[in-house]
Amino acid sequence: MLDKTGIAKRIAQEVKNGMYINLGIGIPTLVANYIPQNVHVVLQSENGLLGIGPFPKEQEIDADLINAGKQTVTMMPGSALFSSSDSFGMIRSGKVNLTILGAMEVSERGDIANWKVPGKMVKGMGGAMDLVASAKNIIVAMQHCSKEGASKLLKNCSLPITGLKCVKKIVSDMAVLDVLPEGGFRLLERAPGVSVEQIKNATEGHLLVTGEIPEMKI
Amino acid sequence: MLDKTGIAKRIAQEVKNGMYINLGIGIPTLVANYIPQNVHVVLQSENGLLGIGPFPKEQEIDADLINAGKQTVTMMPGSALFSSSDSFGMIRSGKVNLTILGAMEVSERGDIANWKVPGKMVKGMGGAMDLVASAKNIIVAMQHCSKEGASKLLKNCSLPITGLKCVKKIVSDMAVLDVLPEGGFRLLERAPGVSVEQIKNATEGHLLVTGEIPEMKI
Amino acid sequence: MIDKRVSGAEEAVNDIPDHAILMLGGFGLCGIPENTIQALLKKGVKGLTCISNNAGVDDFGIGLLLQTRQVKKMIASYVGENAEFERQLLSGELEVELIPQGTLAERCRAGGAGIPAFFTPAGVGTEVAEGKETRIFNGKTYLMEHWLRADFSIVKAWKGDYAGNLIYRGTARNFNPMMATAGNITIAEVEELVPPGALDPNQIHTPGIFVHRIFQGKHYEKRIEQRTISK
Amino acid sequence: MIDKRVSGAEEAVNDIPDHAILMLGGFGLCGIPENTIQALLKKGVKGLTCISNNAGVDDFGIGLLLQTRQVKKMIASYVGENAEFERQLLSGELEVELIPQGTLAERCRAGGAGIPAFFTPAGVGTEVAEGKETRIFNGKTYLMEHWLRADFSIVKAWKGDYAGNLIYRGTARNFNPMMATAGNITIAEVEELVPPGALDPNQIHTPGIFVHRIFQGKHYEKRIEQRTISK
Repeated sequence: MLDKTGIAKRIAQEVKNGMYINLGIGIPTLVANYIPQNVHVVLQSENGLLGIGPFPKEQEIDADLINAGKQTVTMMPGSALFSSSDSFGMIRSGKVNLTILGAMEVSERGDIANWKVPGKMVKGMGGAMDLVASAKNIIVAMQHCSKEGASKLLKNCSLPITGLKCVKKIVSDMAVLDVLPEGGFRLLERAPGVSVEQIKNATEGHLLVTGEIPEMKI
Repeated sequence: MLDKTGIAKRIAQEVKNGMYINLGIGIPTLVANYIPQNVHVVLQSENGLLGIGPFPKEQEIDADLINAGKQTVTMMPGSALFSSSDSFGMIRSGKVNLTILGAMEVSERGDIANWKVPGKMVKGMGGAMDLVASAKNIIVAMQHCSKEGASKLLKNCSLPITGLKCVKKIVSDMAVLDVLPEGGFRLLERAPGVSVEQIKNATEGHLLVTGEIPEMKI
Repeated sequence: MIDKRVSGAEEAVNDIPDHAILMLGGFGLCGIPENTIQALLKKGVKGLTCISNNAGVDDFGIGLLLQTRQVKKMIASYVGENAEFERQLLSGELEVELIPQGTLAERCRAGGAGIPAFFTPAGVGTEVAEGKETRIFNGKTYLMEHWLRADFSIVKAWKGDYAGNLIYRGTARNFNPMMATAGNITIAEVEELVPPGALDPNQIHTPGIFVHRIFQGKHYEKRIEQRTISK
Repeated sequence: MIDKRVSGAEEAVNDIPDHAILMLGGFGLCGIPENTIQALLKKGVKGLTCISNNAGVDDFGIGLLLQTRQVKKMIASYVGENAEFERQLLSGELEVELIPQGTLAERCRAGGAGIPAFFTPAGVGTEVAEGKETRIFNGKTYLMEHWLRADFSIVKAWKGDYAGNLIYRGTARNFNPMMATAGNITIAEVEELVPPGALDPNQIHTPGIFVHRIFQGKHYEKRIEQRTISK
């Protein structure tokens, strides 16, 4: 089973040279730490920044420079600042090549639920609905099962939906899976020490297993 | 009868302190020359400038600084530059208080025709349709009649329309007239030496004349 | 040049009535109109509808106006960084309308650009789509969304001039530029107020035509929500 | 940083095929991509659809591409500053679609902002409204207009960096920013190309994400159409 760092490391392998990437809060933010030096990408923050740099040193902290998670950040050379409407303009028009975000549930058709749990305080969707409705390539970082062992890769999402048919790939603590255009999860890789059988048992939605399933290389 | 300068001078009297004004090509552009010094206004150019200044001196000419008539201009202190989409944003949202433009014909309901003469080369509407559809206050500078003596203040426009029910006031070479909300031209002032009878004869649309009609003071 | 200066925050908010619809710029606590919020607090105006991406924290930003129960309704994309907000929401004292962040940004932009409605893919198939017109363009489904406008828009910029031209700094820009365009009356507070001619016309983010009142804020705390550093 | 540099105009237009849909920035002859137009001329690509506010003059700007009959269709708001244009239009060699200037600007902006359609008041009751859906909002009638997108957008900026960030100058900005966002491939030519870090991120007009190819133009004539001076 992967820990959060493991999931982030595995997702970093999906990052290709020349990509503009939006990273959600949580595990997705960690991905930035594991992108190889020779892979040139630009990180977008939907509050209005292209070119997020590392967290600042103490003396560099600037209250006017935060990411979408409200964390203080720095800018890389070649950065650009813009308004939130321009920011979501570039998201909706598909200029952001890759969106990496967390999920509470994903359905076998690629529906995602990650903004609301009925009965719990609703904090709002932020930019998640815009991102999932617009991104051409969405990778989800998530736990395969709840603490109680219930699958989060479902036939149908039980929680309120954030977006329909949008997730392309999932990296969970147990596996890497594609969401097939015709529906269904195709198992691509197993986490170290996790068996295909365990993944089958942890996946409620339709799981497609063909041939030998390799173990992830992290 | 007023000449072009006379029309421009009379329109300048309609300009009030604090206005943002868009001036069309031709006579409207001349209006800027006759706005009193103590009346503070800002001239908008729809290609992307707020704060048009006088034409440049020879040594100030800048190819990157033109007005919507493609004439070289200067900027006043406190100017701002922006894109054409931002420019028409401020026009559509009614932030430009006054639009002054020329017309070939105006109907008694305030319809305006000023962009196309069938059979003649069509050059395009430029920003005229956006301006007339959006401005809250439109003053038209025009000739009352054609060279052949036919009225241009009509029951219905004969030329293709630029916009419906938008003209609020007309300053022609013969008269100042309001376009009434319920339809009809209300005569407000006569040009020097022009009689009410002459204006009646030159106006095809419904003309409302009540009481003594004063001569313009220019 | 049309001079937009007022003496300060108190004069700027002087005519804001109870039940006014306000837009307030900022993302989290970044780029929020701190001084004007203080003036609203002091004035005690009630029953406000606040359109803002967030609702501040318990003791800063719009959170302050929640403490004093001056807010009747919040229209936002992400809220609930504070306990008082949650209490009022659960008790039914506070109405909340949640809007996807990009849709919120675009609706404000539309309000200031004279576009009464537009189509966006955000929220299709979700609760957000309930009761809304959908339409398919090029095989993809979109929702029709309407413009948002405010009685008063309250924004915060880095620099401004007497003519109301504004320049923002860093990610403190966020919702401020669109909200500045969508107010019937727009109030701008700035860190530095300069005479016309001092700002490069080419670098203006918000042209002065959108701003009706401008003043230099007395004090900026610029509180940071997530102070993350690297060693 | 993602490096967008190409060697020059010829490389930038190398893969533009016949019958491509192009957007070209500029208003009149102000802010037009002079060098890229020369490269298109040299390449001899034919059957182009050109979306641009104007069509140049007889011997400059898009007028040059009209002389060589490389343009099949013009989509513009104001044309006909040149005799060859008029001849081709009247003879039926050239198709022309005229769009109100603000609608053209907004359609390009919508293309780059992922908004497939929106409502505008411009053109209601005119020829422009023929065949278009109308709708009433708050008692006023609006037309539904669709986004415009291009196979290649060609823009001209004052300064740019290797990452594709652009800064325009004066009223040479005009249509360039929206068109830059609406191209499947966007080509930017600049007067000065600088390394990343040389431009203030706060002053960027077009973020580099929208630009795919950038180069420094060899020569700028910057012809003036109406040379008006005051004594």
